[in-house]
Amino acid sequence: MDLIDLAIGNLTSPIILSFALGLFAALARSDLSVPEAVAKGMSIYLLFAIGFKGGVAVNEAGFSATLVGALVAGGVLSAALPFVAYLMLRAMTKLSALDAAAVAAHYGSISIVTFVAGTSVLDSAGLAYDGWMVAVAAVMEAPAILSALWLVARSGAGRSVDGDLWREILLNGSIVLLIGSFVIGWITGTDGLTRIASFIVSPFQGVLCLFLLDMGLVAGRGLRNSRDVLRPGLLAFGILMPLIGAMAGGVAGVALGLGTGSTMLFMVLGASASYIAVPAAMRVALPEANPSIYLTMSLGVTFPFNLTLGLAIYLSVARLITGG
Amino acid sequence: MDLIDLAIGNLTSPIILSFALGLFAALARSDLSVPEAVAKGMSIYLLFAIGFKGGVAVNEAGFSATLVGALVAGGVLSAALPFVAYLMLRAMTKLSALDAAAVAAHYGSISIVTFVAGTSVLDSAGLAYDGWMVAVAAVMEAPAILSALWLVARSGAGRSVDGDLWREILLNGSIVLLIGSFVIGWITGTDGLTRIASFIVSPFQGVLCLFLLDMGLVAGRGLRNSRDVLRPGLLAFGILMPLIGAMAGGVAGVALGLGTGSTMLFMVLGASASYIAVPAAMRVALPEANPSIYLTMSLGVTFPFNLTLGLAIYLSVARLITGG
Amino acid sequence: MDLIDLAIGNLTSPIILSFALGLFAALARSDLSVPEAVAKGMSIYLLFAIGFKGGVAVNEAGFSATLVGALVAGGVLSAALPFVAYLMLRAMTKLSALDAAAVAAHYGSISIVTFVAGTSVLDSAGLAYDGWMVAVAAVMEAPAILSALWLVARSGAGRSVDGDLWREILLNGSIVLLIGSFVIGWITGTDGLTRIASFIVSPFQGVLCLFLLDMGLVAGRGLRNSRDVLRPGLLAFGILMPLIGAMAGGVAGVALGLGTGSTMLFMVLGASASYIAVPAAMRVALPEANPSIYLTMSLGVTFPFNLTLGLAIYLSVARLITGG
Amino acid sequence: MKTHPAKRVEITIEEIMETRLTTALLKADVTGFTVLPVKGGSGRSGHWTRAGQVGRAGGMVSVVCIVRPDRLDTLLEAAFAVVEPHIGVVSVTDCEVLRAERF
Amino acid sequence: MKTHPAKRVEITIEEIMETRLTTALLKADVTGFTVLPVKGGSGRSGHWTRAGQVGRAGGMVSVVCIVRPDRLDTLLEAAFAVVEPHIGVVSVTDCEVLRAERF
Amino acid sequence: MKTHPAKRVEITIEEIMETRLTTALLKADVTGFTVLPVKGGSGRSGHWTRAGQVGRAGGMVSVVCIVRPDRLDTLLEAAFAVVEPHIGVVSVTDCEVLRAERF
Ligand SMILES: Nc1ncnc2c1ncn2[C@@H]1O[C@H](COP(=O)(O)O)[C@@H](O)[C@H]1O
Ligand SMILES: Nc1ncnc2c1ncn2[C@@H]1O[C@H](COP(=O)(O)O)[C@@H](O)[C@H]1O
Ligand SMILES: Nc1ncnc2c1ncn2[C@@H]1O[C@H](COP(=O)(O)O)[C@@H](O)[C@H]1O
Ligand code: NA
Ligand code: NA
Ligand code: NA
Repeated sequence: MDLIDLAIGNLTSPIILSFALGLFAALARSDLSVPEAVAKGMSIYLLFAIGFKGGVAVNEAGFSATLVGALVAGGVLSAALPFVAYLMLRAMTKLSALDAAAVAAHYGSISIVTFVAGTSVLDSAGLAYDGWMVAVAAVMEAPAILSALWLVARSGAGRSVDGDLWREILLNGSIVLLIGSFVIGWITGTDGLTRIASFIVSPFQGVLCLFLLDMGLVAGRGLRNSRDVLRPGLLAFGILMPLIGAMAGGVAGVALGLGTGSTMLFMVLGASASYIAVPAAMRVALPEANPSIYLTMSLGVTFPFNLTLGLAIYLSVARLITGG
Repeated sequence: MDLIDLAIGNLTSPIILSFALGLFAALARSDLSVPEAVAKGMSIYLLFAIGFKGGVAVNEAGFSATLVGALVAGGVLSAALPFVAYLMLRAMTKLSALDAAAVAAHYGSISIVTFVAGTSVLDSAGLAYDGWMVAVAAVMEAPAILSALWLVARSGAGRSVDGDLWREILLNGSIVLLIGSFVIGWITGTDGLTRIASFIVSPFQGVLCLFLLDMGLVAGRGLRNSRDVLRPGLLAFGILMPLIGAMAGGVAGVALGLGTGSTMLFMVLGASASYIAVPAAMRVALPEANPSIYLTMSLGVTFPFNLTLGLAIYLSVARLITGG
Repeated sequence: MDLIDLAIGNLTSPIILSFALGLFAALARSDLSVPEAVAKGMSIYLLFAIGFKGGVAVNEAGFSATLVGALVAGGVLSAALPFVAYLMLRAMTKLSALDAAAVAAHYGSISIVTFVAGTSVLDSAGLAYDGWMVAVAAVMEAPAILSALWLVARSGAGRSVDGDLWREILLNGSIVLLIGSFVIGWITGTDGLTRIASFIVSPFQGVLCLFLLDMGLVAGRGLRNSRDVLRPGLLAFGILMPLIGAMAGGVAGVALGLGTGSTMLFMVLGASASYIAVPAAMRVALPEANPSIYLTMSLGVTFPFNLTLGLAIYLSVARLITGG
Repeated sequence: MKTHPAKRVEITIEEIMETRLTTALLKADVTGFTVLPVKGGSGRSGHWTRAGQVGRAGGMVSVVCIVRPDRLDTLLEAAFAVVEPHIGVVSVTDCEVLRAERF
Repeated sequence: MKTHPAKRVEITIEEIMETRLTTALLKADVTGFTVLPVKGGSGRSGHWTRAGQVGRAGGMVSVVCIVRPDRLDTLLEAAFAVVEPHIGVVSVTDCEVLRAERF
Repeated sequence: MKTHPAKRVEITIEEIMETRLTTALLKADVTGFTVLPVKGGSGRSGHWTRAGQVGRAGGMVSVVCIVRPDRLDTLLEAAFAVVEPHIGVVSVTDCEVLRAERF
């Protein structure tokens, strides 16, 4: 019952309904659209706010050994999951080694909006979580890319990772903004937060609604243009893989002794698939891989699954395994 | 006195002064301009907020027979007003049948910003109104277009309304967003509102100021480029027609037994002329009609008239006829 | 001690750290960037908010002779400082007369973001200032341009200032918006402010953070592209000139009998260099001057200096000379 | 480098007609094109700018298609059917392309 | 389809000069042109990008005019008078247009 | 007016490759180019639009270079090395320029 209640509560929250509205509008071929600049502006706002708040939380709670453990665990998870994903893709679908590696990279990495939606579910449920989980999110963005490139290099395809690519991967805008605002929040602490709380705290959920409206529009447009990509095998992967990633995240959370909230967020990080940083890296490093496969999988299948059902599942399971 | 006080109060409100500032800047050929993406972003915000709040109000007040009556009345009004407008235009001006029909479509449809400005006047006056009036607004967007196309078809000109055009008219972005957020508000109710109130309620008036600044800029630029369009007959129509539309709206409001606030809003809907949905539809369906005529009339004449004097008049009359 | 505390307090405020983050990201060649439309949108927001609040303050405090005196003093300062700057540049650097005049114009004029950052430092320090200082800022935008053009005309180069250029200088977007919103605030007073305070007051500091992030990105990119411009002489000028400008502003403040807060802001206005209005005017009026010199000086050297160290210095000095 | 002759067609058309035009192009098997945003312009129907516009009625876009010379007529006919009653400009330039197999 | 020879002139100029250029064009009776936004570029005065820019000093626009060949010189003279002291590029290409009566 | 022959090269390439391309051009001493934003398009890898996109993976840009005819090959080689494994289109048009000394 708990799970079903949770799922319904989640499905009828303004943020999920906004996503659904966007999806509907795009599939119905409405001309509704959010300007690119506004979508980017909202994404900058969300990254800045989530990073800042995480930093403030660390400033208050202090640095802890668990934090270091979580960062390491996150890095390992991000690097390891692509191997799992790759093997599954090769077994379940007809993707080439190259395309499989490219898709796998996305599932090792993370989606920060899914993470944010997860924190929003926790807030509704009245559950606390560690502020530094946002740093774990940042750490998990890149390692998956390297694993995927290694997978490709092994098979002889792909190009070598030159200095420019390294920089692009490690200093991509969302990582820099997330870590940067985390550090700013850490330095300024509650004092700093007080000064900008009515910008980064109060309107946060509302901006998230509009951002998810846009994500729904983009996902819907992608699905319309790439229907033929979605073979059953891929679809099954797009739902199975997040569950596996979540399991791995849950194990990490329990092993580190995290609370229910943080464990749930670790599951969300494991489950979510990148749709910003990794696609860009793949375009540069694996230009021969088919972008419509990895974008459709990440944004068209796994993102909606996580948002609508996944979050409720992960929270229920997190409660179970942490006894929360 | 009441009317004059109201008019002065309205004219010195931040939103009207912001509009005036934009108008002045454009007419003085300042290079002040709001980026297109920002203007669109604000319009998405306003539509989302107004729709959502309307839905929440219906969630609270419950569905009523009056609501259905108002929706029907709105649809009829929107479909009927273009005929009145068309006859007046043919009598008062030298516009061709085609141009007259195109202009007429605008006056049957509505301007959501004028509606929002109307709610803002009501808020200042401490008067309540029904949340579902925003649904009436949504319903009134499209019928006028069909009436205008029928008028044109009768005279043999114009092109047939194909499926694409139907979809564009009925699923245009602002209708989808307005109705969509209305439904979201309806589903989530006060709970949902509480979560995003500090985004969609508190900053609303301020965003409206900047949006009206932009509308002033666009209207002013339009007036500068289309001075020669503004013959006396057209000008008179641009001020007379909203009064007639308001009257029709007022009759509908009283007939339905609406309160003062909702009656005033019905008048505003009748009085206002579309400047987003209808111009786009006309460009597609009646490409031979002259856009600078209908845009100048709607945005350059009727919109400022409604904003500055109209709203005060409509409120006074609404008070009178509803005994409010 | 006081000065060092102040400097550290300032350096660890969210707004300065956001600027530093932007600077770092650009110098490290991260792809982080704020869309042009969003940056412009934030700048419109900041100008509108600061102007409006200034107007409201005047509405409350009433018009005073001091205000007129300050406006005159501001105009004189703006017109006079370019001469000082020009002589210094000719003495300290190898710039041509043309380039020196173009740079000088920037230092007579002002940077509204520096001004805003100054008010933010005052707020943190719990010091009041006169709302109309924003009108002084507006008045100081343009006179410096005319002085610079006169300097150039004297040497035979440059083109005559035609009507279009006059209009562009006097009615440029930021002046019109600043003065316009000042007047709106003045007219609507506290009543108007109450209606839009949760838009223009509460989120202000947060928007300022993101805006400064963007300024850091732009300044950093500029520095990367124009490293070779930065000869020692120019660098010294970029740090010396704001100190001189601040001194002149301080003298004006004391002479007018302003309080500590307003005197500090006068110093900030004197110290700051334009990076929007003046560069645009120079491009039109002195196309032969090298833009990368004046932009690098204003945005790459003086702006960061003022933000990080200048503000703390000016506040300390203002306290000293006003006995505040 | 080795280049191959082709035609560059540039169609400036109202933004609201963009989808209709691209649908018509795709139907005529012209599957390669690039859509550029337009900031403003001037023509017989007056001067306009995109600045601050919320609606889509006021704007235009520029669609650039590069095609093999023998496909030009198909393209122009498809485009013309859409553009004809509308404002807008169609121009054709000779060009050379790399990687001819793509066109 | 029947096409007619014309000239496509592309003027890349500083954004602050846009109005002056278009005014000059209109004065020279060149009433048809399209203004494209520019994202960034490089030239003798260095590398620049529009990203995050608030001011208008840093940007350029690209003005595209299609004219009848016999109007080319008038156009170039009008444009040159504005562009001359400024940075920017003027290029002319031969093209063919549909609906020649429009030019 | 006196004009001089030149080549107009238009390279439509993925936005993520923009810096690599411009760096390659600068290295090949092609220091003049203009980057235009692209709104959407279609090709063998499908239909796309920039609307609402947050990431940079989905977009393209159009880089326009005007060069002296004798510099064309250097330019094309530099560009080709970057574009080759990527999607994108390179086209070359003959044009005439004012102020030839600038190129
Ligand atoms: N000769 C031309 N050269 C370039 N663009 C043009 C030309 N004529 C018209 N346009 C573009 O097409 C739009 C509509 O033109 P018109 O149908 O003449 O009003 C204008 O606003 C311009 O953007
Ligand atoms: N050869 C060229 N091809 C295309 N665009 C150019 C060229 N040269 C200059 N530009 C554009 O014109 C601007 C100013 O050029 P410049 O005057 O050389 O600094 C550059 O930033 C480019 O946007
Ligand atoms: N024939 C063409 N004409 C103009 N642009 C094209 C053409 N082919 C491809 N493009 C552009 O290049 C992008 C990638 O093309 P493709 O590699 O074929 O998928 C498309 O999305 C278009 O923006
Ligand atoms: Na993951
Ligand atoms: Na109406
Ligand atoms: Na100054």
